[in-house]
Amino acid sequence: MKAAIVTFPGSNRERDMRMALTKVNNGKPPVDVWHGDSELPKDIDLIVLPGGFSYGDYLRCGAMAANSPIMQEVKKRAEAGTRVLAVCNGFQIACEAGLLPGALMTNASLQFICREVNLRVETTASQFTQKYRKGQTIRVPVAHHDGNYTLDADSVKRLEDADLVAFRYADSLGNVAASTNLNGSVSNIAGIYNAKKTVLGLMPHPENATDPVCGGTDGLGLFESIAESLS
Amino acid sequence: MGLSKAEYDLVLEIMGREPNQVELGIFSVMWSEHCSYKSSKKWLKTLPTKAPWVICGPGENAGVIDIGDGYAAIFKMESHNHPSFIEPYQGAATGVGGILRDVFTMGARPVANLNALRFGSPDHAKTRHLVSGVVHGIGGYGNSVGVPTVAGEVNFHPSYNGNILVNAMTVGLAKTDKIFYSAAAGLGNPVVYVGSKTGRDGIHGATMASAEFTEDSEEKRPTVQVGDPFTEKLLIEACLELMNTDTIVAIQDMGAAGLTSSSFEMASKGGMGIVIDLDKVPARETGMTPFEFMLSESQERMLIILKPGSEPQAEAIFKKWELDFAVIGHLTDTGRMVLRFNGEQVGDLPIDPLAAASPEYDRPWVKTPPQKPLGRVNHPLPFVEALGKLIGSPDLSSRRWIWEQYDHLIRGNTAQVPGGDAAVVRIEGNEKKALAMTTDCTPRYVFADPVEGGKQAVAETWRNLTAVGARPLAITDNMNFGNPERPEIMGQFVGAVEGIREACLALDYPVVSGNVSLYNETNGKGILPTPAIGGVGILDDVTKMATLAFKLPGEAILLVGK
Amino acid sequence: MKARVHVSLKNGVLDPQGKAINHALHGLGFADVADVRQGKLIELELTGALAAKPKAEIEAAVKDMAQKLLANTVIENFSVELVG
Amino acid sequence: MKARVHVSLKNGVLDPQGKAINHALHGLGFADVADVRQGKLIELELTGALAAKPKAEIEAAVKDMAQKLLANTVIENFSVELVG
Ligand SMILES: Nc1ncnc2c1ncn2[C@@H]1O[C@H](COP(=O)(O)OP(=O)(O)O)[C@@H](O)[C@H]1O
Repeated sequence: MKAAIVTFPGSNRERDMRMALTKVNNGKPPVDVWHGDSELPKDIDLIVLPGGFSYGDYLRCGAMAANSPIMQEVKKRAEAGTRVLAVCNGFQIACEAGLLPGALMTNASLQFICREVNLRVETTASQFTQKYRKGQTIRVPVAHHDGNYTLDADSVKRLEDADLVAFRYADSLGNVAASTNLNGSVSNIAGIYNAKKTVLGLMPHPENATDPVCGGTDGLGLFESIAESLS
Repeated sequence: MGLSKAEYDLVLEIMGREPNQVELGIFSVMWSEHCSYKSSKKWLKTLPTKAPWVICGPGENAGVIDIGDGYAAIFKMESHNHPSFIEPYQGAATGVGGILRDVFTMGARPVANLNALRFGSPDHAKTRHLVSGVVHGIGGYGNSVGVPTVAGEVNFHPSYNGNILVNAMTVGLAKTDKIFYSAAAGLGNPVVYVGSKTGRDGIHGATMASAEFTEDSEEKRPTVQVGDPFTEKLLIEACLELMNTDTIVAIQDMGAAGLTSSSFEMASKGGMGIVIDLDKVPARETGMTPFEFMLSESQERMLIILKPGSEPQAEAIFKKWELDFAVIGHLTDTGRMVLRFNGEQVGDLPIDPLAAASPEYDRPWVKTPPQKPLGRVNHPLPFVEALGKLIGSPDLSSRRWIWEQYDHLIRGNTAQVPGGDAAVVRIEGNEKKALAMTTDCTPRYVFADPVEGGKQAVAETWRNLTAVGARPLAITDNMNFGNPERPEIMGQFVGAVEGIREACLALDYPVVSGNVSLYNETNGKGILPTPAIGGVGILDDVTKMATLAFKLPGEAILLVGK
Repeated sequence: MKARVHVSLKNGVLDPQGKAINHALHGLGFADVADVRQGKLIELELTGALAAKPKAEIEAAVKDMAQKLLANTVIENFSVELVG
Repeated sequence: MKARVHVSLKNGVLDPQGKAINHALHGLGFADVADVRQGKLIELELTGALAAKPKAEIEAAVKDMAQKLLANTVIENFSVELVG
């Protein structure tokens, strides 16, 4: 696997991501790409848009980063089928850039939320999640202020019909209910795929659940799935 | 401008003439309680600050201790009480920003934030707004810069109704051979300004922090500074990148009293003089005066002395991070600060009398009289009911709703999250080891008996660190007291310092940094004396860390101690 | 009856958002933007007894709301406008 | 030359901030507030060649800025107004 992590001004979980990717890639770290670059290395097969507060989350989360030079190149690569993993602020950037449908608004509580949540794996028919079981619940932390996924009802239906919902906020038994809706997201959605399932965007931080001492290992499955499918 | 008659006479003597407005402004902030520690210095000197593992004690931007294997922990706690009362969100946010700069200016990557908060009575009209604003502000800044907020404490008491306490602490990690200090050196070396532009924010913040509150303090509103965590994040990355090159002679953040205190302190420590061209200072607004440039407390700015010829290399780094960079002056050997503006000299002051040799007071104090013993307390309630009431009380109830608003996991090294006795943060690069950290103080104990209360605060941090399995190493303190010109308040301060001293000596647990916030009063009523202590310790094997949850049914519960 | 409250930062108060937007617009090639300030526009739908009152009284009530909640008068100014 | 861009949430998009403000206003005793929507008002100071152009062209340029950056047209509407 040859992964690249894009750093925007204000990105701050790029190194958490680097630790996780290095772990599943035989100790080989991903390459770092700068927001001002207009090209990515040729042989990259995974692009990661990491978490953080790009441009301070000013105006709208992800809006300014979505317009940076590197995003033109990321869009081109994504169209050509290169895998993109967009986490938290990365998810916001991907939506703003049109790589994924919908928008991420302020949490219904209007507060930043940092806690471990249960996610139900909605599909394993993807090269991001094939190492999980369908319907499995995993414990992964969230840390965001604007994770309230918003999309019109027809489009949500289309996502569901095409098996493009990746994760939902659930309880520990995998029940998805209003009471397990962390942030007001439509249909409890925590993560989605693009139509070709080559782009995954999600609010939670699987990269912070890859270590038995800090946060547990439930997020490893995602990185192992990616590494396996790209090796 | 906050100088007493005697102090003004001293100004005249030092200057040998009437100072102009800029010079007088500089005297006034440099000799403010906040910058000069004039009431507290005498007593702070009595604290134990040495141990074989102390690399740098009080006097620098933060304290530095050796944690083995070539690593150092750098930490400090600082207050932002008055600004947080006036504008809780921005006050708390800029408090976090300020303490972060104190730590990364020494070469450390900040790895954890903590806080110690005191609010008025929960049913006081302002409390809810203040709590919510302060918590949002701490989270808003810390979450954005990407430093986990891992521990803290919160108390409520009516004495804080008109004067809340917001103390923020940062812990950073550095290599022991890559620590940066603030003493200026090298005749002719360039003095460089980096970070955000200067606006008219917070002019006279430092003097405000040293004045008692009155009802009309709300009039002082426009001096509020607004924090920009986005710029701070860029500044952290740019400074750490610069520190990887061999270009820095000295570096210091611009905190309270901005350009004035940073330039005077750097020059004084290095025994140098400085010439500053104020026209070169990046300005956010038009028409700013020398007085405003020198006294502005705009946030997210640093002052650096570079090695000669390294300006282009340094500038390239700050440009890459989209920050301002300007050579604003150079070092001289005159021991004087010369300020120029529009081709004219607008100020000329000796450095030492304003910095190292500023006034020092031995304020009168009286010993706090012993309290009457409480006597026997009858239990007014059945045990279970009493327990429920205690657990539900504002001072003891769960703080989860607060710490869930802080990103306590970012960087992936938080081995023990808030909710336990101390937070545990793994040391990156040496992942078997971890730092443990906590903040503690019980102000009502200090009020009842300053000496015992001071001891207790230190001992509580010690216990919390040992409870997670760490070896306690050193503390930072934040001394929050009322008006030191009143002997009974000064007596509380003296007593608390004495208690801290005794506990630190007994535990071989030195003080490596700290901060004093006096004049915490509203209309003549002081707060409970609150010497907040931040303790740091080390775990050699993080997998042996202890947590407070009961693990298995049937296991014995032991009570130890007396 | 609708009311609009425009909340903006006081002159001289740092506007990090505006600064970042300005920067981003330049990056997009809009070089002739000299300055950007971001404020809020809060639209209130009023009903009941209040909506039936004379304009001056409605305005006073909305100003009261702005003072107490909608604006942070430490760093923000506000203005009130009644529509329809 | 100044331009103002008013960005507001589209009808039908839930506005958590507006809802919270409404709730808080009721808590403060302003019972006759039926609904609250919070939008942004972005004020741009224009100079140079752009400011010297005919109004229609300036307006078009500002609309372009809004489309590309200032508003997210998936969830937001915007309107542009030139002042002075
Ligand atoms: N303001 C705060 N920010 C972060 N964590 C906090 C805060 N207040 C309390 N906590 C955390 O909540 C837990 C309980 O706090 P406290 O009751 O003060 O602990 P103790 O008295 O056991 O030292 C601790 O883990 C503490 O770090």
